[in-house]
Amino acid sequence: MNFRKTLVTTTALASFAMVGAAAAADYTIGITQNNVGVDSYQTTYEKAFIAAAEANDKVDAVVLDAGGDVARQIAQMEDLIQQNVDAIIIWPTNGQAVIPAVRKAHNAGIPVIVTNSNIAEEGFDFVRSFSGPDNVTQGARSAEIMCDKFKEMGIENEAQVVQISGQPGYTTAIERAGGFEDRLPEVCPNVTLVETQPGDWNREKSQQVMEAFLVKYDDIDGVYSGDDNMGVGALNAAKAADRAGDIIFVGATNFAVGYEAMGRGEYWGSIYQSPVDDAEAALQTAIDVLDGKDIPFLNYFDTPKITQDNMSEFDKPVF
Amino acid sequence: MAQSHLKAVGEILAKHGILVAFILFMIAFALLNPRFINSDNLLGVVRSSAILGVMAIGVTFVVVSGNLDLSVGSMMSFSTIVVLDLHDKLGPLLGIPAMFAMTMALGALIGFLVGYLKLNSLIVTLGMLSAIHGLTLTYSGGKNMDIADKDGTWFGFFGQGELLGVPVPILMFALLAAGLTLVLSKTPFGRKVYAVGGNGVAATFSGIPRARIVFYCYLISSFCVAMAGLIQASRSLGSQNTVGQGLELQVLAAVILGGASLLGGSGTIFKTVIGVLILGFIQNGLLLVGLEFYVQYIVTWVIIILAVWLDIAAKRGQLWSPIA
Amino acid sequence: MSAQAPVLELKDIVKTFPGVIALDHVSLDILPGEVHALMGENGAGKSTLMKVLGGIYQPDEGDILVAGEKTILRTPLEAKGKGIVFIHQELSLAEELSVAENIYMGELPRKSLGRVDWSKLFSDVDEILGRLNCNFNAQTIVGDLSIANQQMVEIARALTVEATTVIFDEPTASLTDAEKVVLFDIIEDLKSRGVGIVYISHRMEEIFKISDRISVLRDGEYRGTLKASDTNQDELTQLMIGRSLEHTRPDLSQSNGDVALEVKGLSCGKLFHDVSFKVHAGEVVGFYGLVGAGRTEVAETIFGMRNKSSGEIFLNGEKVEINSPADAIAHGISLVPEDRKGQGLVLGMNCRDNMTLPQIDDLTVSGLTAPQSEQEIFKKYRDQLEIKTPNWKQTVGNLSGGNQQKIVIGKWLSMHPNLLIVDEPTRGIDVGSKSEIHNLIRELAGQGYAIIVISSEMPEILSVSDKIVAMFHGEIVHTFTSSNVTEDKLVQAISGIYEPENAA
Amino acid sequence: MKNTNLAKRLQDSAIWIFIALELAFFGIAGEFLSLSDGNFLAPDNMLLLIKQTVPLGIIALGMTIIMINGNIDLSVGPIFALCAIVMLDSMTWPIFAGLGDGVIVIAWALAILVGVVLGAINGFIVWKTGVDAFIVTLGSMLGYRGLVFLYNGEQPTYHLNWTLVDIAESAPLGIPLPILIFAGCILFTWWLTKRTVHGRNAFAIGDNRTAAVNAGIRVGPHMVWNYVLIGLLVAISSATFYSASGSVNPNDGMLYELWIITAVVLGGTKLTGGRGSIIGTVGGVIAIQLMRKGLGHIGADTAMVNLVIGSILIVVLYLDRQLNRKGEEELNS
Repeated sequence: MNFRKTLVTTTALASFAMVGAAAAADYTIGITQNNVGVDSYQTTYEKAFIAAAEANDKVDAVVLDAGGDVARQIAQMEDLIQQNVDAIIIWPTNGQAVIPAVRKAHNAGIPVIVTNSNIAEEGFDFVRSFSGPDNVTQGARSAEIMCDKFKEMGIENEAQVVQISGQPGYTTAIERAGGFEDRLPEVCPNVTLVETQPGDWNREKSQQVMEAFLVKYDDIDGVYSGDDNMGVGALNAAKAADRAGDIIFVGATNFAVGYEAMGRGEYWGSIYQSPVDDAEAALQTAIDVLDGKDIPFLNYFDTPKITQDNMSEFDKPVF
Repeated sequence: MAQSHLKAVGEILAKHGILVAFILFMIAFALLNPRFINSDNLLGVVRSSAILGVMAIGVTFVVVSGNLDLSVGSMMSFSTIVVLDLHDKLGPLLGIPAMFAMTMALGALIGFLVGYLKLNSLIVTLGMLSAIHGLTLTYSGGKNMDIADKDGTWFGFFGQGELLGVPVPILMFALLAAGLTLVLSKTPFGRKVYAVGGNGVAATFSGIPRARIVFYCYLISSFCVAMAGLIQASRSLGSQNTVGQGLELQVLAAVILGGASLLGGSGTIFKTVIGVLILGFIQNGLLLVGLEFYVQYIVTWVIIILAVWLDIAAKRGQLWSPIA
Repeated sequence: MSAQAPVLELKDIVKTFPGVIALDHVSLDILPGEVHALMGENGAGKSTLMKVLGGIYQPDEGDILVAGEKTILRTPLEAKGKGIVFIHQELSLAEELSVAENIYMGELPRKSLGRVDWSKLFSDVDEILGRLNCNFNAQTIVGDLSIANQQMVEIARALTVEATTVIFDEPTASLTDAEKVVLFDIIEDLKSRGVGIVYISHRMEEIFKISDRISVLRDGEYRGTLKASDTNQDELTQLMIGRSLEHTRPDLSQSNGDVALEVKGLSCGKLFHDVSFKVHAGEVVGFYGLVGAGRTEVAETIFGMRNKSSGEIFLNGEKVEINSPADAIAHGISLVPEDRKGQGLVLGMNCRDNMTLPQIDDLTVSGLTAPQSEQEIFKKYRDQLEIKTPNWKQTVGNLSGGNQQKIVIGKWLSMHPNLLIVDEPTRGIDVGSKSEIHNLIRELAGQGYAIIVISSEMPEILSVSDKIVAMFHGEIVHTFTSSNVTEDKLVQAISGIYEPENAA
Repeated sequence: MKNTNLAKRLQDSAIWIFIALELAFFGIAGEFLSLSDGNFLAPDNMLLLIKQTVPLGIIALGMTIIMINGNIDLSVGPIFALCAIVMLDSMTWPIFAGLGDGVIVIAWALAILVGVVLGAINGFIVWKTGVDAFIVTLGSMLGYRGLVFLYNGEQPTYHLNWTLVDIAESAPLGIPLPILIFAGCILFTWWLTKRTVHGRNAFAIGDNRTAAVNAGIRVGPHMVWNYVLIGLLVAISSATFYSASGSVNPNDGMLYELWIITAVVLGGTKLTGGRGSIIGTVGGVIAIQLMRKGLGHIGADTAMVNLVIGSILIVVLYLDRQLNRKGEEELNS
């Protein structure tokens, strides 16, 4: 055994700088993210989270990525529980499938904070807090943006709208679609939502779904997509069929590509949501929970509307 | 008498069965939804199957030479991400050839492993499927790859442009198909690919450098994948790391549907193109008829099994297999 | 051997393949406790007859009587059920499984729940192996056994069933002398227990050592049965060869060409060693020997399919290095392989493409293939070799064996090689057109080609070759010239018992 | 003959040597690179490792027998998803309303029924049409995925029954239930391949099909039983996993077939049939999961994991080829 000891001491100094751990970090916080490789929002979220953790010398962060696979996320939860971290932050790949794993952490006395996309109701009593955007409000706000634009154009009585939703089973997708579908009839009763198809947060798939819509429906007045990444995919399809001019595109989670499209006047509006706020809010919530502070169960951070009119007030998203 | 009769019918069916099936499908869908046969729709379908088609042409070479290639899916993601990245770093004129070189280097590696080291092509390309996916993620750091200034570049020409009224992807698809048909059926190299796939030992006995032929087939396949990556990247001027995921099995389905045998030695590019179009039009037809996209999976299952079964039945002269 | 009722009887068996009458009213009877040898040239119908007996082929006419009762044998399994066991020359064993599982394949003793009764299986098999005094046991993995031992496993399989007839097809081809002794003891043991044995072989001295009666087949016809005790090698050879030799030998033009090929001290691992010979332009050198003598391996090494371990090859006096068939072809060597289907043809391709495959690179017009010039080559050799095929588009797989053979010959002749090697030129060719091929070979020699012919049919070698190289177990025993060769010297040479008195 | 025995023994134990190397590497590397204080080689971390190999492991056992038989099955992914969907959804069917928690047993039974039926369909098509198993199961992979989507569109199938979750997470005798089920499947398939006539015939057919046919083994039904067996094992794996998670997405099980074939080949089973071992496959599955977990432990991201596993597969393939290279008799074709 002494072989390992000598090995440990000689290289401990070398590794010291790399891990950047302070003398004795009070908390080790583990995070299992949804799918870092899927889009820039998530990649920027991870960078912001790591930066925030390193900046705060009270915290050691174990950063894992489930790569979109439920089985792997459950395995990562078990690993974090087994390594008895002080708190676990989870960005669920599937709001329902992770509930038993969250319960296991709860039973092991490890507080669980959900970030970005909430888990289903049944899991609420195993979770200390949800930190992220209020997706239902976001959906409603997008409906309002679209309806105001239709009124401005005077077509709010015969407009037809299609929706490209996020990954099925993903809470954010369900909440945003729900928010949009509930709010739209309230503000623009005569606008009809003709069809909804999932784009799985994937730009290429959204482009194909939009192409199918364009073939199926001769006049489309508005497209609501779960996020700008999918929205731009739909925009590309419309531009290829050169019908982009007479379609109002409204999305959510304003990406850089969305912001530029708005700058070019092709994309009408979106919801401004910064992954950096998302990451920092999640870390701060975890620290507050460990410090014993009481924080609201639903800890939303604000996500304002952004349209071509007021885009100058916001600086271009960094993802 | 019955058996030779079945064999005759089988022969015709095996030779042109795919064409017959293709025409029947088109008629059926046209009747169900007239919008199906309007020129925009037809053109749209061919344009969207161009990417799969270009890759299928490359894989046809590999299958005719008696091997398999499961790595084309992740290799296509790799080429798409790389060309977008290099477009901003080196500019399109340098970026595109650099991407072709990098993608064909991967093809050369596989060609070396399967051709010269004679390793099993299914397992090698299965390993490369995962390794290249890892390579792509490392290269892009997990981020989407988007061209910074989308309006200021002519790069969109390949995916979105039109020439003489025909969308560029279709032209590239047609040009590549014509060119490689010439190579496969009208050049000594093509004849050798059929020989190596049909009977490797006899080919070597006839002085054909079997390892080199297999190596070139994988090189051609990677060239086609690079072409597909170019079209895909240019189509949306941005892409995710997983854009090519799952394409390898769709490509294989199209090649098999076209009539190429997995044992090697048979199959043509024309038939593969028909296989690709069948897949494309079924998906489109079902959509227009109002069925969900996944019904296409079930239809594809049925016609793959039927197409290959009839082909084998014709060759052996009996419908049911002789296995006791 | 008293006139007991025969264990097995064949009456007027006829079997035809497209264009070939393989068996022409052959009758044969096997008595219990008798070793009945069956002799005949290659292509005389021996293996076809045995495949009929073994249930692999169905006879077109004639009956098979097992213990006097007419039976139909549809599959090898049915034949085995009737007590007829066939030990093939090529072994059909599962190399990954144990000896026991191979012997009882398909009939493993069972316990409840479909479990294998291993104890019973191993004890039964060990008992049989004991009787054959094998040096391995029931649990050895077949893949680890030598060829000879694997053959013992096949023989052991025969003893698992109450066999009334056991057919051996060239069993001693790859056995050492010691292993042969063990085999003959087993045959004696089977004989003593009243089993009828059919023994197919080329080797005269084995035949005379163990067989009671000898039947001879020639060109698919039954030539008669002799008692081993009152006949001798010459009478048997005469019966086998039939037609007198003189008139079959064409006038051999004296070869005066220079040395096209010279091989010095060539060897390749265990396959053959220290092989040296010369081939002059316009001369046919015949290689004669038994299976496993190394003749094909020598040809494959010259052609670059195998890497030589030592020795040199000279073409037209100039030393050459040949590491691949492509090198050999570049040096103008052509090899018509013994295994047409496996090594000679791409069955899925059409006739023309197969024929022009080796020279496809030269038949191009601006990079593309030139169909017309290919067509010409195909037509030329189709007519010259009289290949019966509707048109060039016909896939080779659909042709008869003889025509396939001719396509391969045409393929290599069209290369205009300066050294042509033909391995078993007339195997699978119908008797009628055999002499056609022989004349063609002689004609080519006349035109100055240097030719090597490998054959295991004595009349063919004698009628075609200017020089005959006899090989046994990887070595050249002796080289005869057409003037000083006789049958029995040749037979002795290939059986390794030839003492060159003072012959040239 | 001696070197072939050595080569064979080396081959059989190759995968376990590889696992030992992995353990050593991650054990030591883990000390420095990993942020968590837990020791990688701690017993309960290893137990967790085994538990995480269960889903792919159980299916790999069935795939081993299929490949020994000379066939292959690409459709295990969608079957895995379909069994789970039927299991979870059947618990909400009104006709079982009265049973309360008793419905769990029925749900498992239905899941197994689905697996067996889908396996049998594959088997019959391969048998009766004579089409190559690769193409048949490539087709059924697409077809069964279509059935998964047909069942519930793109929406996940979701039913959280806490008793079911408690059963799935229970650990009788201190060992998690999934590991016990996995052990049971290993025992059964090992017993099948080593002790039963059916198992030994699988080797015979895979190694020399003509010899097997001549010996009177009925190859057709034998194949169908093997496909039924893999269907059963996929159903067991699916029921075990989804009982603990309660929700299944239509895209679940994606690429499972590729990882499972990789594990079986790493374990020493030949693709062309005739040779393979259940124990080797268990080694193959553990080796891959250990690689994933180890790389995760030392902070490597998904990119590195994919890169490493893909390359290791090719290296092992090359070594395997060197090990059983025949003598110089081989023609250099």
